[in-house]
Amino acid sequence: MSRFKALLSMFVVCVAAQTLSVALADSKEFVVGASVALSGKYARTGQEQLHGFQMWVDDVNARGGVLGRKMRLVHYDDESKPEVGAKLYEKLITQDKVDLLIGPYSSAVTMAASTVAEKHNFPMVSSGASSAKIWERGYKNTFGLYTLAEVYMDPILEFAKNNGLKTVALIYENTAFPRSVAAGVRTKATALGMKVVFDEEYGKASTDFSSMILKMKAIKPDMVIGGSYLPDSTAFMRQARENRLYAKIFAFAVGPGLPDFGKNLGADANGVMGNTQWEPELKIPGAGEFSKKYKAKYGHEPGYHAGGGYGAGQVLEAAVTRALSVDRDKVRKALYELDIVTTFGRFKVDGTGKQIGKPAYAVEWINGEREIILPKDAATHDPVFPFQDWSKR
Amino acid sequence: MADHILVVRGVRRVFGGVEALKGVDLDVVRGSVTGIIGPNGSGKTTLFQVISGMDRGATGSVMLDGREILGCRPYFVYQCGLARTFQLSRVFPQLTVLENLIVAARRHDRGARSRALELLERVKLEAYNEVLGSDLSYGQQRLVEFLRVLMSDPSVILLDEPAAGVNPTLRATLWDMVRHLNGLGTTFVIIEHNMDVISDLCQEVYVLSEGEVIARGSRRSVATNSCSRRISGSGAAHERFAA
Amino acid sequence: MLSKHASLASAAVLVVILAVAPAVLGEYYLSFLTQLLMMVALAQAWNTISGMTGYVSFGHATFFGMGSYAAALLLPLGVPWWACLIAGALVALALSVPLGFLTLRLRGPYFAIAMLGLNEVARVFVTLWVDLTGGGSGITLSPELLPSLTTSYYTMFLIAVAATVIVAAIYHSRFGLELRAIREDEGAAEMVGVNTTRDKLAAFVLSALIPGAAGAVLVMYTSYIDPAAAFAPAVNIQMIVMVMFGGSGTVWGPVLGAGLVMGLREVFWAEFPAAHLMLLGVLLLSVVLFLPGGLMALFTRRKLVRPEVAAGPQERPDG
Amino acid sequence: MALFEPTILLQLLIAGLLTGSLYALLASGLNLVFGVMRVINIAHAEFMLLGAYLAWVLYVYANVHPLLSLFIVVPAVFGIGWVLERTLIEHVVGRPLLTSLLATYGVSIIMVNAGLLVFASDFKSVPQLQGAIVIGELAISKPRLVAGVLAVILTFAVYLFLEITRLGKAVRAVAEHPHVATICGIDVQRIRMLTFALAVAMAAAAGVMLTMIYSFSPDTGADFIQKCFAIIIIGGMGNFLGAFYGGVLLGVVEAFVGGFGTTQWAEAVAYLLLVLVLLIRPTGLKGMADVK
Repeated sequence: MSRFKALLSMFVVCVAAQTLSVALADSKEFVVGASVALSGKYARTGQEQLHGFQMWVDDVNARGGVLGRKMRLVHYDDESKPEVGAKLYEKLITQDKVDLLIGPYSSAVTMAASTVAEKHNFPMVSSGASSAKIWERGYKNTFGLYTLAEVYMDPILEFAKNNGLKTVALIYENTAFPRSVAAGVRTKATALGMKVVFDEEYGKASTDFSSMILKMKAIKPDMVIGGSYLPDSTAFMRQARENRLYAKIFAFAVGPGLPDFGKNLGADANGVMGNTQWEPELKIPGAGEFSKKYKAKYGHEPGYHAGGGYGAGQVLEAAVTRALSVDRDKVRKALYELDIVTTFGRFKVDGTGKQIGKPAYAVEWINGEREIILPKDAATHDPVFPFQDWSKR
Repeated sequence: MADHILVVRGVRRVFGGVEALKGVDLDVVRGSVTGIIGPNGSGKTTLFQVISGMDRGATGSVMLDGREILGCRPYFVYQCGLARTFQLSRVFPQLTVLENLIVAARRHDRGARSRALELLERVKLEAYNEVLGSDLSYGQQRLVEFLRVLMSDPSVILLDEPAAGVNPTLRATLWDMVRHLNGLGTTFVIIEHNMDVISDLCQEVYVLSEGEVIARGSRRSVATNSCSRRISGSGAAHERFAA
Repeated sequence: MLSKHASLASAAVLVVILAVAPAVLGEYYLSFLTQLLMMVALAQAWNTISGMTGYVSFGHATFFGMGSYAAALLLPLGVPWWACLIAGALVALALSVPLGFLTLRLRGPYFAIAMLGLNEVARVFVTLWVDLTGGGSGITLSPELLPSLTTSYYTMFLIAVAATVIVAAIYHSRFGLELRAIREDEGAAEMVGVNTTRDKLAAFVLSALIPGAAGAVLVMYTSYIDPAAAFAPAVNIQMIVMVMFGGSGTVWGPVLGAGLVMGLREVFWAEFPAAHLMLLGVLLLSVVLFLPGGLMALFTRRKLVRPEVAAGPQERPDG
Repeated sequence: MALFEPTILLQLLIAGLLTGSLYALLASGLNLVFGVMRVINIAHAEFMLLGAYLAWVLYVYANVHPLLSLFIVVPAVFGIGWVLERTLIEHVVGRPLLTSLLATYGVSIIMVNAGLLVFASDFKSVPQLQGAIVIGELAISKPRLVAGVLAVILTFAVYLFLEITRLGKAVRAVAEHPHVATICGIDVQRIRMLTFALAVAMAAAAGVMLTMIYSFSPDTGADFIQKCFAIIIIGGMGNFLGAFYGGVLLGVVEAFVGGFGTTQWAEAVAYLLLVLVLLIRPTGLKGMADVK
């Protein structure tokens, strides 16, 4: 019995402490709420995103805050799970009574979280979701920051078309975001008159692509596009080399856009294209400065998730400044009207809150470095084409 | 022609390549106490497993009161009125003694509880009603297991070495119960390898060896039968038969 | 055991508190309680099959996921939410009968892993049937179709109460006694007239109904479902952990376990965001090692009634 | 279709065999523990990852080639396993199945989350021994070939140890009959420590080789352990060689289903195979019933 009492009292004390800390909070500051994936499958990206948020909060407060008030960030770990995300946004809105909301990472968690925001009629800047489906539900309060998944591969496909490539092999993971990328590739390829000659989904757990690659070898596609994350794109390239799969272009979502892609593959990464929401080298005001500061603080180059985190903050900042308050209706109106360029790129949404201002950037690993190749005006390097055959490396 | 309640014909059971039962016949007279003796490995327990439905891999025929029960599931055989105990006691360890008994009563038997209490009182175990099965001594467990099968008022009870590991006092109680119930008309089939244990009780004894019935008859006739000499080569068994 | 009066009184108090909760609590706590009640319901469901019969299922999320999908598919067709709920339960029920026949022949680890395998098969099946389920993209429900949080809360509350009442009714019935006999020694139970196949299947079906209904409510609460969330192995484990925390095979154990684990999670997670799951692991280990009967064992002081041992009363973990 | 060309069939077979032998190394350890201790170690795949992370650390900070670090990592994890068995697992041996499942699940949660705290959830990999050996049309992955061959060697070394040595026979004796083994003067507890340590060391060896083949993060273990469960059921629970055959079989079947069907089906195959085996032969290919 005493053990039980001990547990119970521990519980009571903790709850009390938590309630107290909320009550004592400074009422003269604006509170920004967000759920972040700190554990679960998106933990890696979630962590970077959180760093982005925090840097923005620090910077704003160093500038003296917004409308003369300091910003404070309240964040929780959603464990990369939709149902936890939904609960957390309920908590942020009704219990922590935050003034502003930033969305979670991943399309799946955003689907659940945006419903909560919609219910409370609370505008939310989504900083980590890109599936167009989110904006096809008629919600009025979800504002996208990322380039849509559906147009991710457009610049690379256009580039391929211009170089005379005709056939595409398409592979993608069977979850929301990669499927959106794949859907976009199909549409764009058809529009360009290219042919999707191989189209296969794979499961999350799948890290063995040998069979898939052997099938592809028999078809000999001009280019291979993957709707993927980091581990699967890495595994695919490694096995492509082992099985001597050749195509003139290899392009993957997410993976090649991250520094770990090169770390894990070494020289085999060279020539692989990918896409990115953002790169430190982008010719956007503030991007270089941000990445320098970020690197000084956290010891590594920021990926686009960090940039997105910072950018989401800037969008909120601009909206509040424009609305001259944190009143939900005014902020929402301001978000619809905004057309600004943040550190993360242009922000402009359509009537559903879907991002339409930000272009898709393509990167390529060239000599062990991640270079922006498309669009031309942002490029740091010319595309290296075609992919160098394995036997000649 | 005697009235046979349990008739076993040509029961054969093969494990892998080994024939554990090679066509066993058994005729149990209603209201009798029948003994089955034989050395270890002679197939006694296998026979019980087959009759009670625990082992449904045998061929042949087992008729209980004129009804074929070979291949029927044990719960059905039990509900037909044939109950058994196990060689090693199998009370339900985390059930109380009372629950152990009640679970064995017929499903809609409203008098189960009072009947169970009555049985426990008769063997002077009433103080143990709420004790968990696992907390009983081994002898007590055997007794509870025996009482358990009485809950459904079976017409035939198979006892698998009921006296093994039981102290003399409890054993006497057990035999008294058997005699009492037999007097009321219950048929018993008892496995033993110690002839003495059942010699007073049994009207008829079967001798099983290597899966075959090699002798049957009254206790005395079996003991003097040459066949049984043949199988009682092993020391201990010989002593017992000679007694 | 808890005395009958104490048990009923605490049940009554708990029910009253939970019934008036929406009037007092903010939406977050309501949201939290909805998930807590869901875990109570799931834990009780698991308790019905595994706690009572000892058939440890590692795959009850199968029914949970099927219920979710049934609701998510029917809701957009204009079916009222309560009918979707019933449909979720019925789908789980329809599925549980053949699955029960298939798996309940197996014992011990075979059954546990077979259920885990079925959960995976169900997940892959739903993922591959893209035309119906949208595959890995999942299904999004528009908010105007969804019942309010308060409605979800009360529905979950009713399911949790129903689940607990079912467990209580079974526990005190002849059926429950038979199930416990099966848990102790299936062969012996069969040999004293227990139709083990029928009993196990009945328990299995009952234990599938509840997750089916709970899954339907969850999807109405999150508005989004995909195969990974619907058939998450973590859900399987959570049910088990909560029951073990509270006390397996008891009526109140799962309630206590779900309440405590969810509560502690909430606290840990606020206080130690990085390490809260690790702390949960430590807690789990401690309960398994030092309190095998679960927390209910703390309340249970079985009087030593073994007459010949005249020692003082001692605690006994009660499975 | 071009798929039926002999080279492609051969290529699929080789890919399947190599992946399969890695599964086999992992699963036979799990099955050894189950056979001897009647404990299903849910944390088994976490020991594989422990091996992988140790090898990664050695590679990144001391530039040790994974094949060399085998000699450091495997004994280290053996030691950790020994201590863990002594302090924790020993207490759940002989308790109900669920108890040991939950205890090892607790270990798994702690290991995964400790891994997340220390290494974050980045996907790691060691780019060593990359590329393929090309023989005409055939291309055989170097890391997979090395891993596959080593896995087979290690598994058979352990098998021979169990079959031939006195200690190995003692392990088998405990598996068959712990009580009798005690009477025969075998220190059963010591045997259990040895078994557990040996099993997790095998997992760690698989983990070291994994670093050169896949990318891994602290929660990669879940996929592997579920496959292992399927394998030991398919092969027969508690049977060391059964798990080996089961693992190889699964690898090959996965490769062919992936080749002729889709990789998604290949993923489901483990569980479909599992359900099928349970329907036809509930004790697996080489179940306990056969062993006794």
